[in-house]
Amino acid sequence: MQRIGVFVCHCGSNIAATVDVKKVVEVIASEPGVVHAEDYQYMCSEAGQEKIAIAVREKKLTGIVVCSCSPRMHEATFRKAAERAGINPYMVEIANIREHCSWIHKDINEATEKAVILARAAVAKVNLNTPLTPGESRVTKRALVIGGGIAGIQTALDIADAGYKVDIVEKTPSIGGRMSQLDKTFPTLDCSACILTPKMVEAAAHENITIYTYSEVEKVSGFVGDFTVDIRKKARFIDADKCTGCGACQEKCPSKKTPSEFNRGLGTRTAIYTPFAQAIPNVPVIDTEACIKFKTGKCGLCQKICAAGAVDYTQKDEIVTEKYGAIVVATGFDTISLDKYDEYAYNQSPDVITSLELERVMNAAGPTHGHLERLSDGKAPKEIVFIQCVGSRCSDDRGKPYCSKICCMYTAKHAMLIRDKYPDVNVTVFYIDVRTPGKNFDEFYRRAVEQYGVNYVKGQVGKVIPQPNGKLLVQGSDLLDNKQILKEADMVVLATAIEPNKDVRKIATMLTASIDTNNFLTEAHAKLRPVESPTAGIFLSGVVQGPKDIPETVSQAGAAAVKVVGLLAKDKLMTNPCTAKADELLCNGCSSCANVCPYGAISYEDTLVNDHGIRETRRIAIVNSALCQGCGACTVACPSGAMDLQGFSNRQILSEVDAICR
Amino acid sequence: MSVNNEFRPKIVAFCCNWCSYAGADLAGSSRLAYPADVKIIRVPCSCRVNPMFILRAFEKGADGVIICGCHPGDCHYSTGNYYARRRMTLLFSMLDYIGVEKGRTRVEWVSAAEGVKFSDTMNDFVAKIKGLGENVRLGDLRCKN
Amino acid sequence: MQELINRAKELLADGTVARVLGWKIGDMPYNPEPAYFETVESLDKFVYNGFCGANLSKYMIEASKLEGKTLVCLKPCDSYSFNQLLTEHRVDRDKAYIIGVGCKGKLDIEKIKKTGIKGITAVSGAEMTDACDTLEIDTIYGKKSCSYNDGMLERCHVCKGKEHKIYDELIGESRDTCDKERFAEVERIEAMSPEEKFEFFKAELSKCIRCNACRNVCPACSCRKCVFDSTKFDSAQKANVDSFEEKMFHIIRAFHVAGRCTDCGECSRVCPQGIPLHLFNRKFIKDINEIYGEYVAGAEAGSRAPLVNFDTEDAEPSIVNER
Amino acid sequence: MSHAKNQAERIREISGVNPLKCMKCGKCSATCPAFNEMDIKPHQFVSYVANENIEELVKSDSLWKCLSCFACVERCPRDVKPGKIIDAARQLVVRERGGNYLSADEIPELLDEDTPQQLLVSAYRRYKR
Repeated sequence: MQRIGVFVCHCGSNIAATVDVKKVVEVIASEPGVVHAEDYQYMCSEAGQEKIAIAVREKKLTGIVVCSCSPRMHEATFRKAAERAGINPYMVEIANIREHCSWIHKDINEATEKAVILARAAVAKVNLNTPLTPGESRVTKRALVIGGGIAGIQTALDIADAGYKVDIVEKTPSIGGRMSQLDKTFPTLDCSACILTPKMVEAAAHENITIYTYSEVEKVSGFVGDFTVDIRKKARFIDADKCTGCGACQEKCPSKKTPSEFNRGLGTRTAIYTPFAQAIPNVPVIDTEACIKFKTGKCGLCQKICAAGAVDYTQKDEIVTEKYGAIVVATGFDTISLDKYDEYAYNQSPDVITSLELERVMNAAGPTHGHLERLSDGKAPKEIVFIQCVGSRCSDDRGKPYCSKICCMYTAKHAMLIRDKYPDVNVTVFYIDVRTPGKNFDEFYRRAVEQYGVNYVKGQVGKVIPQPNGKLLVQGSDLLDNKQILKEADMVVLATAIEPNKDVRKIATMLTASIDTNNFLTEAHAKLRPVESPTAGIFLSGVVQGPKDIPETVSQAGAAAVKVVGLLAKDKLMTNPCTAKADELLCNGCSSCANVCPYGAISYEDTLVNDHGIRETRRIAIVNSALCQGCGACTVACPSGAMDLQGFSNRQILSEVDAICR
Repeated sequence: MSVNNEFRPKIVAFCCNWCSYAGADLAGSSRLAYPADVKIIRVPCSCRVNPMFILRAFEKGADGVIICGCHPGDCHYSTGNYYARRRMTLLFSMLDYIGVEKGRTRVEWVSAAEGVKFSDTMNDFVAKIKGLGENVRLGDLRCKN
Repeated sequence: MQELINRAKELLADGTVARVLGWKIGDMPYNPEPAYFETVESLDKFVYNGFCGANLSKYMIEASKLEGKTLVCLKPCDSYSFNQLLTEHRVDRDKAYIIGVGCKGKLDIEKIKKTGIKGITAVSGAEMTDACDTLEIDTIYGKKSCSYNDGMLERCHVCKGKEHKIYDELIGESRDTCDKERFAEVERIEAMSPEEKFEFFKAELSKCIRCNACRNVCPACSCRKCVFDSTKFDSAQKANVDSFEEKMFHIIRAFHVAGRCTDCGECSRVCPQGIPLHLFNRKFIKDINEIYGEYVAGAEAGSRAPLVNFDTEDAEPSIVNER
Repeated sequence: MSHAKNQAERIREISGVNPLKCMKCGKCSATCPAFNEMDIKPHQFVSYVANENIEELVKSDSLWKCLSCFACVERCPRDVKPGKIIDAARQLVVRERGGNYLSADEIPELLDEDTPQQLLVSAYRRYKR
């Protein structure tokens, strides 16, 4: 029989206001196995933890139940306290009488009654707890960053600077990501390329960083500290070691009509191409869909022109397998499809563009060489309308329910830049709210209004109607004047909602990282662990976790790097001891458990067993506790009950059931 | 222990640690009330729930059992809830087959962000169980007449 | 039968097999029992006729541990069970020499008795070579006769087919005996009201004496130690110490074999109380087929049972409410 | 329950609209072809219901000016549907007033198969005053 101490927390008034804690102590004291029960204001405080230590010492406790907040909050705290007091940390159970009780019930009798039952269930479970010891696993001192945008680059640089090896895997032919497509950045208006390019160069030159561009993560196995990852290096058809980046091949390539991904489809590129001039690596790739040589077998101009002999049409995809201790997901975002927003005429008129497309239009290296002009006829616009919240803050299935966060600021930036460069152009912004929390952000927005005379109208646009004269009739509302506005514009710019990169769900599945309904990866704790995934060893950097601007992304990238470095700095990791274990006398060796194990943690060995005097060799399931993550799928698949989960054993859970249904 | 003889059902909720238990925590921190009749047992994953636990609960007098897990595709262990889904489907069908009222068992996918869904689900489940009344059949399916 | 005995003798004599697993003459003309034969002479007691319903595949678990090969006689339906055991690594294919024996449907003495025939001393017309149309029965009250099909086990009326799924050689002919809808009984129960269902099963299950015959005979219930005999689930022993297992035994047993049960019908055949236990197993089979697609346990060795498998597009458990 | 509150509740019920979902973006008014004819503008319908100011809403010209084109319903990003609110308000008036101009027998021959039913029902409410 255990000697159990029960500690009931008031959590100030959070628990005590709705649960009669004294009553809980009184009732629980007579439960079987309970030798000590007390309550205290804040059990998680140092004084509270000291109370546990004293009781362990004086009452020779072997098990502890803390009735407090959610175990997701303080289980680790109390386990550490138990360990310090000299008992196994896994002899602690938490009865969640705050989130699951005091906070949701109003009636004190009802809440107290429930708190007692929850405490009883925890006591019943502790009665069956056994001391568990975490195993140890090694840490591969190398990190993988998936995504080579500003988030990935910054994370990689920070990890590399701390002295650890780090690989960046980028899907496109160059690192740089969305930031490389931007013209200027808010709120300082410095040129995006001018601040990004040095970082790209630094990453490429860093001795600790290896960059795999035009590559994708194909397979991930293993666990924190010891991931094995297959990276598919797609064939570039260029020998990167030989290529000098002279660009002659691109000049000569006769296939010139493919829409440029980098310019958001507004310009074209050749079949052999580098996405932009500052691309890193400065090694082109051949788009086999567009290449005449690949399509017809004729041409081969690029190979002929290449003085370095770098063009190799026979190159094949290559799989690189590498081991990592930690993985950072920095897969970034894209703008949503506007196919469902007919009312804005995006698909009807080339003069209705997204803000990201406007970035390319305003950029000197863009399709219009930086001249603000209508894409339909190349004329300079005189009247521009910006529409905010296109697809953001929508509760229907056309858009996204969240605020994309960056649009208010970049629209202020665009409006300001246009008014600065072309003072004769009128700029109107239709907004619902202008959201500018951030250092110097609201000042920036006010400058757009006060200094640059941008016309902000509170109200949404209902319809954009292309006119026969090439103009765009914008029908919007001005809620403050209670008027409907009809405005003829030359150009309409849509602040299109952003969404996580389409591939992220596939990556999350490979990593077993949780992902929310909007395809943002879930953080381990919304407030306290914002850059970690609940899956150990997986970290989040940038918009993959939620919408954010560049300064926020860079800070988060650094934070993720620190977490990675903290992990890589360890030589060994403690593994979760709540793993499955087969009772060799009960195991049939039927393989049901191995069939359902998502980690391949179960193997079978012919084992000599002594079953009550009968010695025979049997096929027995063996769980690799380093691989087992403790889900318990095997325990239910096992017909004989041989497989059990430590810390959540059949008998423990049944005892909880019994205690609750008593 | 009801004051005015109102039927207070006993309801056991198995919640996976990663999504639904967190969803229940969120319901708590958002103060989204649901009846105290619901008692939550934390399991690592919905796939840890053995049909024996459910039958045991009924046999010990539970009036309803609900299993909550991550949404299919979002399982922390990637595939656990898919197995749970099959197991529970077949078990529930069997319970229906032997004459246990439909509605005493339920599976609901609740993510860590769905505090509202957790609370709504529990309110609805408790109401349904109250409608069904006390569970006599499972406690009574004995070998002896 | 003589052909079978001769072949068995041959294989024993030339050392191909170390023993024969078949049936020997019982104390009554209608109850042959499973037996090992280790010598050529002992095979004189070997019998194979319409009363040899027992599924021998489960015996191969223990036989797989013995020195040398075991000749095992498997009827078509038994071969599914053998395959399933093979899938679960419970039997060793290399330790088995399988003679697939022909089957023209197996008899249920209780059904024959129910036709009003009492005091049976001998039954003829049930040999392998017989046409199996009519049974001639000697009783202490004189000669009687009974249609073969009227005396057949329930499971033979819904036979999975006369094809052996695994064998080394085949002896004897088989006959199609399937003349009923396999899931008709399950559907009949499904159509009942909850009250009727409950009363039906309560009446049936209340007959159970927990003799464990169903468990012992079931080829899928092959656990070294049953959960109901271990302390892992706090379910104690055979004696009704804990009401838990008393109530739930059959449901849990059916769940444990769900997706693995080959519907061999042995559980119902051996139940001394005549509880139609196969109705639980068949319900699971029907659900699996309808919800997850047709699956026949043991049709193919190495196939993945539906409960250790999934599809991301599987139906939600609420489908039960909609059916 | 006060009369105003009761009326607001009935509008919520008939329309199936939760006015609290509105984020006051004004897209409904931006999209409305009858905007200039209206005294109470489409985006205001929602706040009239939220504030339980139904008396004024049902007395407004807008009640009968709305064409029931449902452009606002189609484009509302928050699923608030001002068009359904005003339609519900009309129904409220119709119910309280009682009596119809058209008899049921007259309807079939007036029907055009391509006309959406919702439009018909709305039109009946609109033109029957």
